[in-house]
Amino acid sequence: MAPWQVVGLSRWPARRALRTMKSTENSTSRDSNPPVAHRSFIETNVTRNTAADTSAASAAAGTSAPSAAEILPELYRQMSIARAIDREAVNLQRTGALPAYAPLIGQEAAQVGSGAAIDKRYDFAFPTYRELGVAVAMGVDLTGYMATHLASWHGGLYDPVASRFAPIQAVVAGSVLHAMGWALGQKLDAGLAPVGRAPNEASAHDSSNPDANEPAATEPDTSSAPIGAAIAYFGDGASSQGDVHEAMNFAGVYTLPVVFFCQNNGWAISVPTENQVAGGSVSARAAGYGLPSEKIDGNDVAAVYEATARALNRAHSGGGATVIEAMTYRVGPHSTSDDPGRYRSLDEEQSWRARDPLKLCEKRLRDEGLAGDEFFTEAAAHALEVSEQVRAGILSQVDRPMHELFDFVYAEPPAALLAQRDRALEEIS
Amino acid sequence: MTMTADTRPRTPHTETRHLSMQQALNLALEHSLAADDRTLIFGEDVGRVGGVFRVTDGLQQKFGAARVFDTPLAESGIMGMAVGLAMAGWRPVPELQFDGFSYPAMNQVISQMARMNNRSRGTMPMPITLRLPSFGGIRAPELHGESLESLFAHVPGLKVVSPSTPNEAYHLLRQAIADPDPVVFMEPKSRYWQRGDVLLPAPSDTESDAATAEHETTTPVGTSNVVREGKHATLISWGAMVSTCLQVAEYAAEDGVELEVLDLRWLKPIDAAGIQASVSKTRRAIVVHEAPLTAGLGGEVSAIIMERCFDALRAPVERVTGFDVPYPSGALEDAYLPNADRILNAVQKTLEYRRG
Amino acid sequence: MAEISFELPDLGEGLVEARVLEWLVSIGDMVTRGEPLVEVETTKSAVELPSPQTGVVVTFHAEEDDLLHVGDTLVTFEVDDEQAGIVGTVPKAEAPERRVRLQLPDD
Amino acid sequence: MTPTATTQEVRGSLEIHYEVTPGDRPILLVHGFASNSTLSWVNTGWLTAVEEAGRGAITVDLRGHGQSTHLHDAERYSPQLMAGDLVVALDAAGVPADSPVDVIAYSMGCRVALALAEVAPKRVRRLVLGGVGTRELFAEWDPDAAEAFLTEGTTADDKLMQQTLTIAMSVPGNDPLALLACIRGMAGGPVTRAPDVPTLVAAGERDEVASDAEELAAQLGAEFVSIPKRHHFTAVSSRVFKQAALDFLS
Repeated sequence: MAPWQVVGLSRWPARRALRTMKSTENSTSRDSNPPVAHRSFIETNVTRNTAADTSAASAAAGTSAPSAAEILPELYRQMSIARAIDREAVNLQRTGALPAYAPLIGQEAAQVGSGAAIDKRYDFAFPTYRELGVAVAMGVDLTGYMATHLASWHGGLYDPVASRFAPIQAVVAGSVLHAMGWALGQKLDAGLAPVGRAPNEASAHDSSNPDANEPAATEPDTSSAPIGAAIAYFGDGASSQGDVHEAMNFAGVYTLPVVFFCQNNGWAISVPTENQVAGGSVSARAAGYGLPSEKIDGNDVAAVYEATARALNRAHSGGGATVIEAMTYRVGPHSTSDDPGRYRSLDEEQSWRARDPLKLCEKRLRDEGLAGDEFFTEAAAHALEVSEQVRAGILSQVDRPMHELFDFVYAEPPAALLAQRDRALEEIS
Repeated sequence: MTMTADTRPRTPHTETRHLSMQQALNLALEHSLAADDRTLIFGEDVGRVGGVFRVTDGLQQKFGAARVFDTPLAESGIMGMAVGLAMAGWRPVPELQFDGFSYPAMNQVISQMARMNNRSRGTMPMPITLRLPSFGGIRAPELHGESLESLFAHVPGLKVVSPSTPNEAYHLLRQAIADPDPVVFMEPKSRYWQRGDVLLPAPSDTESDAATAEHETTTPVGTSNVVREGKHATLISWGAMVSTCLQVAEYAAEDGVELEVLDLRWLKPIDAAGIQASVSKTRRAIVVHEAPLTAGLGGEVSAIIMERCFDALRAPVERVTGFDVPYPSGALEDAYLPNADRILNAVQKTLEYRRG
Repeated sequence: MAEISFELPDLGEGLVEARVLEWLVSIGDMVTRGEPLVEVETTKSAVELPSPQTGVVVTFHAEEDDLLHVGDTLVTFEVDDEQAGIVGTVPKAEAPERRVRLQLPDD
Repeated sequence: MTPTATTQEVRGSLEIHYEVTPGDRPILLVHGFASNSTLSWVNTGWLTAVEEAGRGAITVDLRGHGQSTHLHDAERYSPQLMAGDLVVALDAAGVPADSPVDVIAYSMGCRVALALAEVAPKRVRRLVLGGVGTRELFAEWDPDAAEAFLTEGTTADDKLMQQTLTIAMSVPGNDPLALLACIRGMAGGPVTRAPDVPTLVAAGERDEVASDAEELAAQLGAEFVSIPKRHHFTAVSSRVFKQAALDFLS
């Protein structure tokens, strides 16, 4: 019988329960074609709110990316959307429409803040399976994103190349090396060698010269377009994987345009960070690879946005990789079939509600007069509307046709596989 | 799904309990920990929370955090650590949480664990049991439904086994842990909740190795098990597919066709003699596995049948397997996995076959 | 399905007992961890206790006005413990459907 | 976990502790004698209920209570002085002077809330007064008996006072000298003037302290709701009280 540890009620710090969005009854009208819930929303709204292009690239091209304060209302709206869809997904799992779902609740600021700093013209995001907030901030087709949780297609049904958002990755730290490799690709496109003093100059290893193997900082070439940057998402659990250490070392050796974005949310299923991260800090390890790092409050969306923009700017101008450790908290369970009661106290969970990213952002918006009651009412209503569009999109999803088992295995499928497919289709029908 | 009780002669047991496979595995781990204080259990989420499938539930509370403990989230680290622990005289039982998570550990499994005894000329055996929830059928995300038996079976130095029932799960896990060599223990995760009668050795035996040693003589490593006698054709499979084949045999019986169902159990070493005995009798063979067709273990079994039963065969061996595609997401699982109709079609092909 | 029971938790400041004022959920309700569950009265004040568990409420071990000591069983939940490894679903144990018939050869 | 908006609004040597829960049209919550914001509004589930209703909240620890300064001289305690503290807290919390707030108060807090409606009528939109009647308890108490009980523990003949003071002393952080000063300072004539804002009075059916709450409602021209089966200390967390208050204020 699990002891119910609610200790010292009078000192119970849970001051502000999460603002619980009322999910209204399923809208009666069922759209025939699943709406592209979200993509258009971002384009119109981002430009509506801020004259300057949000892209960090404009920093390289002289006009600076908008400051966090300028787009703070927009960041709040996107966090509300992420939370509304997250809540809807949990409901859909409860009603059996989704087999399982890994909620992001509590990590909206770390995801929307970093996602909003990404410039989709040049950069590329490498998510895991919990980055719904980044997908929202980057305008990924959210019904297509949720397809992975609907178990209709592992990687999701959005277009990763067009979205600049790699397919959903179920393997912990699975895509961190990919982000590093993609970043090298950008560097090579910019005419720079992996290791080398100047563009295209052969990096002859002159052993007699003691600092020959000192990788000179490649001269940033800011005249032309910035070097595209990769941003790799992983958690405190994933930081134990060898891939992460190898990726950071390569990025250091090659001075690559990549941002290693760790959402330290305190838990890897049942293992707390103190039993996962020796030394207690993922960002501290960056020094070992010669990389700069920042440890930030992952629940302060403005701080996340600005730290990510700094790191992306450094990457764009040839300054190389950065490690960002966003301290946040996984308020919900690991997934809908995980029971946190088996490994952590209710007190701990509720103490983080006082650090709710939406609450913190709302407080700053109100204090600085950037938004009033009508803004928050409208934001909540809009978030609900988007989540209902995504819900309708999910519920109208039809299972993938059987031939899709075979369609994408190869770019050029061998005859034997096509024959196997034909026999299978015949036998099944 | 009807499960026939295990019919083979068993060690003298004193107790039969109706358990799920997950409970049977939990009990086997508990008895193994009690029987040998050098046995260790570790992996992701296996200690405090008892494993994501609850297979190690309660063991840390019973045996303490020095015998059952959680590890950081790093599969290569887990297996490399297991090799080091074995070199230090421990009997590690690591868990890799899902089949697809074993890929990062392949370097340690193949180039270290499987070869250490050989490299050290027998002075450093690897009594490691790698527990691996395997195969598909639970609509899980990508890389949570892989069938890797042919990869592991191809590696010299590894033994590979997969239980098909709760009773097999108990006895084979005890046997694997007691084995001095590294054993990849592939648990069919879609059958974790399937219940069956488990024949338990006398409680006193659990403390001594007697129970396991005695068990050894009746079902040595590498022996298969005829779970249903028949005469018209033999269905050969392992793990989760055995109960599918039993169901097919019941359907076949409705049409007067008596199918023998052979549970291979050990995928390395494979029971060639057992295959030969059954196929020589029925003279037709259908191999069923979830893994993709090409270079799957079905090929190996077919070669054994060709080599040993060539003259007895009245039809080519049929293989009913997964397609040569990555294991799909939940929506397409049922189209991918061998089902009753596909197996019955293959059986009918062997029945109709006439030599040219 | 498994049943998990919870005791009256330690209410702090050395309080040893409490009286149930009002249950805020009813038997059969699906409750999420952290949601308001029950109001109790201590010698000092009234307190609203959050649910420690996500699950379906199956038994109240104390009715309104009953006195309970810290450690007495208070509530039992029914929890779906057949979790399919955190990420999957438990397969239904039904026989696969069949369409193909067999025909023995005549020889 | 530090609350998001602790401030020290120094009035002489006085610090008033308040906390803000962001949300629409925040509600000012005023606790009662010997209590504090956490005990009265957090542990009772009020903050959760206010948030569920989509509103924000401002909780203030009255002087002599909770994390505010524990003054020991009686003449620095009066409903008007404490109402002044509420105004200071509202300003510090960024509530514009021209947008009145809804107020929910309990027990002694009601006298402070009524004083606020009197001292700064433009700051109050609607009033909910819980656990209060026409009786002014402190006026009925013998302050010396209270002092004797609080400082030496000599039993008092007024059983209700003794029970209240016993509970008061069981709350961690309470300072007997401050409570005594509060009793002496707040003891005064019963309030009869009706506030010119819509008001709801609520009291537990078995609340001896507020046994004539209905009569007070009549005097104030206010609505009244009785909270079944609850006495003075258990009415606070009742769902009936919360629902009635939040409906009245919506």
